[in-house]
Amino acid sequence: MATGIAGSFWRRLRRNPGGVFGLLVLGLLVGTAALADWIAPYAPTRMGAGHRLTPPSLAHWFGTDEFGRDVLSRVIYGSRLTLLVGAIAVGISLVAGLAVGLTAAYCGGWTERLLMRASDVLFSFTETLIALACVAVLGPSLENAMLAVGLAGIPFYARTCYAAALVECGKPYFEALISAGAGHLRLITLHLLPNVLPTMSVVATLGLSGAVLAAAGLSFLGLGAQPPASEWGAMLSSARELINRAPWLMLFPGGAIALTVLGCNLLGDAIREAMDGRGRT
Amino acid sequence: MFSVLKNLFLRSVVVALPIATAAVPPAVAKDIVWARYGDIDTLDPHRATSTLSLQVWSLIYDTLLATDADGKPVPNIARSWTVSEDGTEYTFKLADGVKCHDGAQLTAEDVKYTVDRAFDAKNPSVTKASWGPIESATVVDPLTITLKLKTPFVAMVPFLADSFSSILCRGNATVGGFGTSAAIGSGPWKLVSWTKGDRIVLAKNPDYRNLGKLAENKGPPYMDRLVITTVPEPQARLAGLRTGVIQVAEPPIDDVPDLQKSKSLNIVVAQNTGQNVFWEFAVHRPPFNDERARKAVAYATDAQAAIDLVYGDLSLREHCPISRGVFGNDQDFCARHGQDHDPAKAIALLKELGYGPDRPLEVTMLVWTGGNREKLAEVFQSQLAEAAIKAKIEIMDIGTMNARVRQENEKPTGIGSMDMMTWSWYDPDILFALWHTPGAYRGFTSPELDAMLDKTRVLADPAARKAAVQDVMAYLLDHAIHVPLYTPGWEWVFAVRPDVQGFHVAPFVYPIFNDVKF
Amino acid sequence: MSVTLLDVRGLTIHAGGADVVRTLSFAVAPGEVLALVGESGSGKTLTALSLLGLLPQAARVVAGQALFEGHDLLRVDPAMQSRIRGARIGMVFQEPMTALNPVLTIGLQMTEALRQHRGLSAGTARAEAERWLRRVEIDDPAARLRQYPHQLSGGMRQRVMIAAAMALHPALLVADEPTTALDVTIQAQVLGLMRDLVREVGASLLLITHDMGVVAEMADRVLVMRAGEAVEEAPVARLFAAPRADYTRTLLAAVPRLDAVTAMVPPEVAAPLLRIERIGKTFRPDGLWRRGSPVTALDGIDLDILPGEIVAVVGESGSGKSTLGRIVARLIAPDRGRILFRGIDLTALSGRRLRHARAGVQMVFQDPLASLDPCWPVGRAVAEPIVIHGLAGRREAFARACRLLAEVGLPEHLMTRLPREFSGGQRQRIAIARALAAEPALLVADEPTSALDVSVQAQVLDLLAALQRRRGLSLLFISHDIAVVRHISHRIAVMRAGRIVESGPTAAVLDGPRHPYTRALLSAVPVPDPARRQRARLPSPPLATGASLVEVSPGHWVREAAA
Amino acid sequence: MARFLAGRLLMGLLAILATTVAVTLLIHLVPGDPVQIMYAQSQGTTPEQLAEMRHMLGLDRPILEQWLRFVLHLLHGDLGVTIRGQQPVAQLILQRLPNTLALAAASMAIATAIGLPVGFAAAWWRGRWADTALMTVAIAGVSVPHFWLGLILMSVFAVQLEWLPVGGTGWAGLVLPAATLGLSNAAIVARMTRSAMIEVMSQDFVRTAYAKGLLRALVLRRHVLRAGLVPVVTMMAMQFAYMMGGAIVVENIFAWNGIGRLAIEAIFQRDYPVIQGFILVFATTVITVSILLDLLYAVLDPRIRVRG
Repeated sequence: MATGIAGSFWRRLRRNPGGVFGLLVLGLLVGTAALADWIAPYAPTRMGAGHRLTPPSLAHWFGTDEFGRDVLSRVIYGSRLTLLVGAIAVGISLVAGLAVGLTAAYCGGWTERLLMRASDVLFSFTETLIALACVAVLGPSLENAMLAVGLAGIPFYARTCYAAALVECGKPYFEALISAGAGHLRLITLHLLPNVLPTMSVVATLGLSGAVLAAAGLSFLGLGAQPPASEWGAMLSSARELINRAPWLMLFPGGAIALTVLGCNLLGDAIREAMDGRGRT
Repeated sequence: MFSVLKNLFLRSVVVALPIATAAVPPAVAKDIVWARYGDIDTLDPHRATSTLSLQVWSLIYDTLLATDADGKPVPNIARSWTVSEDGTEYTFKLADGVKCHDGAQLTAEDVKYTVDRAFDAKNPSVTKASWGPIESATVVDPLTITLKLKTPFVAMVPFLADSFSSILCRGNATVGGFGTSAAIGSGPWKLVSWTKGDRIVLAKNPDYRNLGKLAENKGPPYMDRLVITTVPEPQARLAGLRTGVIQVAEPPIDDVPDLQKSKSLNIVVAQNTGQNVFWEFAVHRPPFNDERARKAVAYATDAQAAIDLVYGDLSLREHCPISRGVFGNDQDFCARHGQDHDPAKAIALLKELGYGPDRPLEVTMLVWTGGNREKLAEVFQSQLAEAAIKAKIEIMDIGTMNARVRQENEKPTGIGSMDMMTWSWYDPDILFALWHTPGAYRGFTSPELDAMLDKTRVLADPAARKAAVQDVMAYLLDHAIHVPLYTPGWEWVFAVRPDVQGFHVAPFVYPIFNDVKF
Repeated sequence: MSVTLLDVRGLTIHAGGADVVRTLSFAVAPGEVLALVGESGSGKTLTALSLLGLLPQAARVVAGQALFEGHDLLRVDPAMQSRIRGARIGMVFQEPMTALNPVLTIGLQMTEALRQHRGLSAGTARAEAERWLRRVEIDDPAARLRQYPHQLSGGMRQRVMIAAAMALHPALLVADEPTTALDVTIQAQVLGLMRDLVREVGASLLLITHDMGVVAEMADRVLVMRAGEAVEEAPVARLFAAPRADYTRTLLAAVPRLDAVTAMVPPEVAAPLLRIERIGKTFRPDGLWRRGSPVTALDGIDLDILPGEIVAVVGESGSGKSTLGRIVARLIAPDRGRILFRGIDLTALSGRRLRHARAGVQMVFQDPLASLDPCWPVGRAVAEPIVIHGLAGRREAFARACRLLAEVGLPEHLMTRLPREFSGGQRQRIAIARALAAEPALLVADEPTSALDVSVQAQVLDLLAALQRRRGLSLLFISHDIAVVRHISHRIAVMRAGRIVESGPTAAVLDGPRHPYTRALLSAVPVPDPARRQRARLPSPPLATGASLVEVSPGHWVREAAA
Repeated sequence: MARFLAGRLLMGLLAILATTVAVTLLIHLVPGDPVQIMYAQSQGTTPEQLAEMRHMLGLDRPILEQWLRFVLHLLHGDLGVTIRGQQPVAQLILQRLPNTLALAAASMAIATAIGLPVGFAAAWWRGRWADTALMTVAIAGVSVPHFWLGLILMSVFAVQLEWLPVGGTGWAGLVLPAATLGLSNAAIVARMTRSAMIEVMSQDFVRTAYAKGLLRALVLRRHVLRAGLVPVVTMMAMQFAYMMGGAIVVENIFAWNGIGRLAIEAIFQRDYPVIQGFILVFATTVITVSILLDLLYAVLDPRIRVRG
């Protein structure tokens, strides 16, 4: 019965090659983050693990950085930070976005106009500006970058949730429930939310790739992760000075970011396609 | 270049910009372009102390005396000078026919104007103390001036050879915009324009005569213009050097070994820079009010390993609070008093203070940008971590750090704060400026240290003065107040295009462009 | 010219993993009107689209031939296909609102085909377009050509489509449900126009529809289709008089007949359960700066509903009938007037007291797809109103929901299924069961059957009537289809532009309509009997304002034109 | 149409006013004492100097008055002075704004020049190998972080091949940053154009056009392209704002002297007046451009240009 929908959803998702690739990448990311202590050949901050700036070799698959630290271990531990930052930022955006979107769609009238005008204004500022402003106020650090990216995402989540919720509010079943005397809370939590969540899950997956990119961007500018954290964006930033002597140094952290973002994007698209099947009853 | 961008903006905002692959606009013929990582703070020698500013002042203004290759003061604008017996009165004979950039003759009046301005009651120069206790400057005749001191001060003579004592022409008082858009001196280069954060344009001073500076060329510089640009990214400077847009610049430190091998660019390493990089602590609050904590940091630090890792052979380990090339420096003497790398001792001291692996000593390490110092900080961070000292690195530019260190010293509460401070000076008197009450950063002071420092200012006999300086250094090293690390530390490496001849760097990192030809 | 214009043999179309049209054969003679009739999913639209090679990407022709003027339409090369399309075979689609390109002028969209097929210059093409617009009774054609589609009404756009198609003098016009989206009065005019034009140009017409009334009005011959197969083919008179296939018979029986006799026994007169007093409602466009013109939906409505009485409200789109239904169910608040339900003024209530009182009025909607929350199993959905009002505990509510579902004819084991696993008719039944769960006294049904197939429509109507009788419910039945209302309602109120023009017992109003608009409305309804095809169509009168309702006979009120 | 634009302009003004409020509040949101932090970045921190600084910035007055003062100064084109070196912020920003705009415009040109045709081709050969190939490249393009792409381009073209300068000003300096931003956004433009075009191609009026026997090329050029222009233009407005955001990062990679680099420096120096100025100018630019593009949108879409 309920699994009926989920069953066909998974079948469609499995058939989509993008979806499978996305799942694999995310699985890899979570696995690497969880098992970092076991699979990393060296401690990420141990200097002099090898000679300085050696290209990829058997001892050091990704080579060593300017302090002789093993780049492979740093990328592995970096996956923890990336997952953490991405998940928390998306969490903030999602929860706040849902709250704003649902309230605006459900209440209508001035609340709706106020909330939506505000999110339109914020949306027109682009996420980068909001994130920069937050970091400028709070000061550069990984936690602040996480919060900044989370806050910056809210307008986008709110607008999507508002649009989806508005469609549901207009549907007859919703009006029938109102005439059956259902209370506000019941309507929002038991009816609006379940119908909006599938769309928001797509937004969250795509949002994860956006958050990872934004956080890495901030760290690249030196406004996010501070040394010696092995965050991929920060590693790219330090690789910039050595672009002459060690061009390979920037390939691996950048590649890791690109792979993660690609995985999230493909998974997001696949979920959207798999869901459309259900959406089009 | 700005005008190109302005019409670019007008044309391109609405219409999609056609990517014209026009050839790179040729730089104006015969400009020397010197790219640096940062810009000057101001053109007014009385309002800043950064090396970036000093170097530009040395091009625009001239000084009474000059330093020879070994760093000794020699006559320049002042052809000769006499000193009274009690060492409190100095009379200088000025050269005739020295012209300011505004055409006026440089006379004793200009020297008096400069000294009075430095000692102005309301807005004194930030380096007033380094002039020494000057009571008055009296003009005897247009080419003779006498400086009267309250107490004898031997360090004044080397000071008058340094660009801090640049002679300002009287015209600056009335020209308007002095320090930002105007700077009238008598140096080899005249100011044309300064766009903050972008470039300073200097033109040849045709009337200049070299009376004592290190340049072989006795007349005005060979080239027409000198453009000093700000290009923070090392890679951008290197690429500029390769494509010929830049003639002289500090290259990325990491690429220096390859450049030296490939001979594509000439590498010039400044000697006798007088630069000293050292640990300094916020001593008015725990944990660094306790000497043992400071010594723990000193023992945990392995400066030699760090500079080998980051600078290779471009930098040397420095044991003394005043670096090689400065009067009184003695590596062996200092090594006996300082704390060399010994992690076991560091851990033992920290255990006494109640810190250990499970309860590490949390500190903030302040470092300023550039010269690969962030990388060095990371190396030190990991070395300190091995001795259970958890250091959080904060990176800022030098102006910010100067103010922040003083603020940390004045703050009674907060976690321990230490900083990698950098000073360059031509004379041991820097120790007076740093550690004599009240102290440049309101840091450590003590009565017996003050007494020792006073002596270093008055002893005219070199041997006696050296002994006094060594007493001060012993005290600073034994109590880990000033933990020297390495020298030189910033802007001491220059990459020059092969076709550029005649470029060299005077002591205390003053680049000389008078002889440059290409 | 061969005796048949179009000869389709053994046409089979495959889509979504199954054959949606199986070995279909039919022929169209020159000048003949063939009607393809069938319920949704019968494959009639795909058949028409396959002739012009316009099948959607998911569908493709797997077998069969379609001979037309010496070419097999199913296998003709693209160059020839573009010469046939438009020039030899014209097509008119169902949805006028989206059939025209919103960003191009009407003139351009009419003349482009003329200039390509007949090589006319811009000037002559424009003149020709103007002539055809005048022919399809569109005023000031020259100005219209410069306008954009969004500036025309649905009816006018359909006329433009027909004019554009006929201007090319095609041999065959294919019309896919051309008037389904239009109002009854306009539908009659457009159908008549199409019949005259086809006869004038001497073209044949392949008419696709689900409405037997339209078939009776237009067709010479009829092909009945079901689930992709031909069920019966016959001349229209014989098909209506003596249908041979059982399916045709059930189809004809299910079509509500306007002239059918009404056997409703009116309830005895008592205090009205619901009294609507001087209700008025004006919609102002929201937004601080978008000063659109306010639209008056309801302009003073007075209506009583007795306990156990079925009152039907009939009117065309824009008459305000839905707004009235939603105001009664308190989904929107009126600007003026009161709603007295069991003596309580619903409009004055709010918050918890409103939520409790409004349980007495429940609503059933038009769109079965969206009447149920897709995430909730039907059993829980029906039980929810009971739980909301605490009429019973969770288990007891579930049991009661089972009984309700049984009452609307759904087996108990389907309780845990999700709405997407039910047909439109079943879902409408579940929606009715949910409405009854709150044990309402009044049920407001807003076009409950117009989205269903004719056969299913009849079953749902019978269900509603049976439930009403068994439970003594009052029913406010809102519809645009007078034939449907005929045999279910006790009283009927005809609405136009926000006001009631005539109301009274159903038989009195339908058999002796007194208001000119009611008469025009009745004359426009297509009667499923080919014999009564040619009767005159009455034009709808101009809007009369300010007139008042006069009682012409007991309970029969008519809004007299101002004296 | 006039009413639509009046509405849009009013919305823009309101948005800019909201920005001034946000910017005024910004300095108070700073944890700890902003003046202490700001002033600590420059010479001297005696209590009197802090108080004098607080008074000079007007931070001791009520919020509303501060906001009014800020707006009044804004109208005179005065955004206050920088903490380090007392340079007028407005002049500093306006001196560098053209560089950022030039970069954003050049990147937009590249993104559109590549994105539109690719998106259109993918929609036109929907489902066939060309579509899957182009869209795979597009999704890879979207996933590559633009700062990484910047580094790669710099490494290949500036460092190894030395065709282009690594940074600096002038035309040559613009090519690499614009290419970085343009390429990474071309992928986004392609994906959006594809979905917009597919949406238009599935509309009923396209089927009507075919039913009229019009040639495929004519249907494409007249009906699909013209109708597709409207959603594409709306997309460009959002794209420009996104481009300006990306410019901030790219400017720092290639030392392109725009307001993005100025902002990052100001953040490190905690020079709040510059940060405030930057946020205001950035927001105003983005809003102005979106209004301009709305103007274009209104002209293109008769449903707005011509009242029903």
